[in-house]
Amino acid sequence: MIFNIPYIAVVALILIGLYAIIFKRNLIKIVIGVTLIESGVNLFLITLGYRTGSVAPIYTSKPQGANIMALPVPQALTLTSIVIGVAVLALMLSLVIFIYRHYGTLDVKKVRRLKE
Amino acid sequence: MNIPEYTPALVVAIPLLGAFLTPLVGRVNDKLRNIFVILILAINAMLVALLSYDVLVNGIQTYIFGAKDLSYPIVRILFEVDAMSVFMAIIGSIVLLVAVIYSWAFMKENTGLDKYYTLILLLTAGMLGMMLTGDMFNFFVFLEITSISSCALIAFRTDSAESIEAAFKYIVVSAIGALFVLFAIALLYGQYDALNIAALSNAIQYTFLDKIALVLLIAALGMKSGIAPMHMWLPDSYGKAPATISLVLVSATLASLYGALRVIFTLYGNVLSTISNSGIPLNVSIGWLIIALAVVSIIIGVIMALIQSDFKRLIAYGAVAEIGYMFLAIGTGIAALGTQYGETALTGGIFHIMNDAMDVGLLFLVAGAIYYSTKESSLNKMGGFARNMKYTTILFIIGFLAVSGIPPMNGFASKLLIYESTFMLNPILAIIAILGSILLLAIFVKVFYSAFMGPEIPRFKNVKEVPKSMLFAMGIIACIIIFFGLFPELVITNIVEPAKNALMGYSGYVSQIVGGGI
Amino acid sequence: MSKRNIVAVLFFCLVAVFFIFAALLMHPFGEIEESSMDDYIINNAQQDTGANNGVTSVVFDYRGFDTLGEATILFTAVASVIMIFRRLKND
Amino acid sequence: MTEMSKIVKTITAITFPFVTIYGLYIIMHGHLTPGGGFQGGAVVASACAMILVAYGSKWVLDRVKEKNLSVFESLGAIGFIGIAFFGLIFGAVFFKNFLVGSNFLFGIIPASGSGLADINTGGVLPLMNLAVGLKVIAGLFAIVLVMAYATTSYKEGKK
Repeated sequence: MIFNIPYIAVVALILIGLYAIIFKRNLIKIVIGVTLIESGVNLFLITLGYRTGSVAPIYTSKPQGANIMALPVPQALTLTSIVIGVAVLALMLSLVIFIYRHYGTLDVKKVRRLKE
Repeated sequence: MNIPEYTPALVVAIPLLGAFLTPLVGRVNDKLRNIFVILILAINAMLVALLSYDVLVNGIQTYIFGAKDLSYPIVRILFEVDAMSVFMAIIGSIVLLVAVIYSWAFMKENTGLDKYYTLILLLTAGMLGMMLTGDMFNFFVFLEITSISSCALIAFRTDSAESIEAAFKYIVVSAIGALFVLFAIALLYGQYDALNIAALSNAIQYTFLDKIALVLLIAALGMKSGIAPMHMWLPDSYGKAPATISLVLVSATLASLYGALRVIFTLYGNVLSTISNSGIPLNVSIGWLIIALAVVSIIIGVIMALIQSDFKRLIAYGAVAEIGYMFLAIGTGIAALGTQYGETALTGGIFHIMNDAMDVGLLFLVAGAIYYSTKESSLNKMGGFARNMKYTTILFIIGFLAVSGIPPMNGFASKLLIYESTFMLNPILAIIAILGSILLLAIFVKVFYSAFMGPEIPRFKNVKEVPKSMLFAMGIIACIIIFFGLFPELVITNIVEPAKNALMGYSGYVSQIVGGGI
Repeated sequence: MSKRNIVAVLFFCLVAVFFIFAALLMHPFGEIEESSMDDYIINNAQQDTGANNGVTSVVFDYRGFDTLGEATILFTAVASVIMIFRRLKND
Repeated sequence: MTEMSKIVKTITAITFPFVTIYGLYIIMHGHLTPGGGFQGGAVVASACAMILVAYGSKWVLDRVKEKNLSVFESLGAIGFIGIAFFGLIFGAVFFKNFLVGSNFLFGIIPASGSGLADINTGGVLPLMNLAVGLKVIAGLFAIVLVMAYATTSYKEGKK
């Protein structure tokens, strides 16, 4: 059925995020790049926990048929990793706000040149 | 005496509880909060001492969260404390205690001290959690706590633009590094459906995915511990942060170094000596890779330190060179895994972790003392401090002798072991190491003359000595340095040797959990 | 293409190769190779923790210490954002 | 942030209670239906951010002080680690789920099979969900509120 499309999405997200961090000059784009890598790794962690034809691990929704449940542990790890993403994002954005207040520009090249 | 078996949990839970309480205590009054924080860290240091006595006497201690006995397959998180993690925890707790005592007077006139002490306690909990945990994902969570709180502490002086920029660079690098660690954990989890270090080490069969996970882990943890090609963030963040934060950052970086050691020796322990298809065993290739990076970071650290004009950036580059020495010793230890000099290299490397934390820490505190009394941090504007800052000068002499490995100080004991063992592996490495030490000595002598001797500068005529509490904090570290320097045998036999054996003997670590240990 | 740019492109391709190989070699989507730990949780989560939601029993009971670390991370983020913005409060 | 038009403000006033109740529902039923402390807290925090956006930061900053938000957050965090320490005191192991099967507050063990666990069976889980939910609400709203400082003061002067 949908053979390995989630893994392709994971690799695409991570590479786009990495491209944004390395080659983009605007600070906000770098922050967006980190968030993209974050969501790529989260997607990878979630796709590891799926069994074909499985149901969410909630016992009330388990119909009488002997079908199997998706793995609960990757979902718990992804919950933690999402909240870590929120924390890192909040910190980075507040630093970007302060860099803009000090230097008046968001361009990485200018920020480094203004420093000297 | 019987030590309660929940000590490992308390070592991490007490600083966490303290961190959550500090904002409330801080609303009462400031002095009470400072006493509260120092009390928490003193209790923590005592707990770590109890734990280390317990581990050194009766071997590995494990503690499972949420259940009395271990259920198979391992579902719960557990702490596994062996001699190596206790060795690192000792360093962490001493350095943090000294940093808080020092920052009582050093930080008096800054605002936002409530959050400053909360973040220091959170960083302690994160760092100690990284050192004691036996679960890979738990290691990632504590790695993230350490990097977020140290990034916020770097950006403490929000009025200086450089420290904000250094904090941004630090958080971007640590966020990417932590995500690589998480990706590697996901790779291992996807294959073996286990998150416990001992269970994973037992299950790893060195497939191609495990090689990718190993490379990602070493790259990310090496980046976090400031090894050569990825050390750009280190001089900025050490240089621009307040002095106590640089000291705290040194021990936070060493926690990532411990993580790299734990990954290489325990997680990939039984696969380390497999012969890969290209005929070179895994440990030789990893060992030589680490040695190459270490030599590059020694050279970069020493050369960049020569041309620095800012005092703290110079010490930061010195710290990069010192991290190069540690990785040099560890790389030799890995490359020569079975031989006798491989073990002496590892002993020297582990001992050097302790010594470096103390020496570089003392130098940062001296730089902080100078900044405290003269508000000056660039070397060309300094001069003639020896006249009226006598104690700081003596402490600076102790510090830089120790960093460059001169006999009476502790740096010499560990660097001698490193020279001796790297010489057996390949003489050129030992020559580079010795040259690096000599250059470091030359740099710091130059700093000593430009900052402390030199003509009287009218601007600094009425410079007065730093307050007693700061001198007391620096005194503690100086005494440790001299004590380790005069009695290295005593320290090596009953702290460093067990740590090295614990690291090398990964089978004991694994069988404690998987082989029906409890 | 300045020198710095070439180095950046090389680093990008090197890391890209790692992630592509990882995605290719991982077990195909849906066919789990090893699931002993999760089966143990699925089978007796309701008995051990009395919760219907398997994920919540993992988050708060089996791996509760992770969630304590999680709450600490959120606490650190809030404390650091408030510390960074402390200077603007009295404006 | 300047405040929005009258229409947006009234709509926000109408929807705010519903969103908050929905968030609290997710927090309290964390162990029964998908959800829990973090997700429910995020829903309620988004409702508070909606108020901040609609009514403008000036109006909100006069009513809500950032100090007592961080007190709430510390209380939530202390509640969470307190429950873990209670586990140590009652169940002799840190993080023990000591309320399960104790027929005390949340302690009844559900009969096996699907659908029989109810609000009263989660053991420590509902209490932890509550503590984490309180913490996430106060924390995320504090972050959004503090960032609102940057917008108001930035207009007056550069520094």
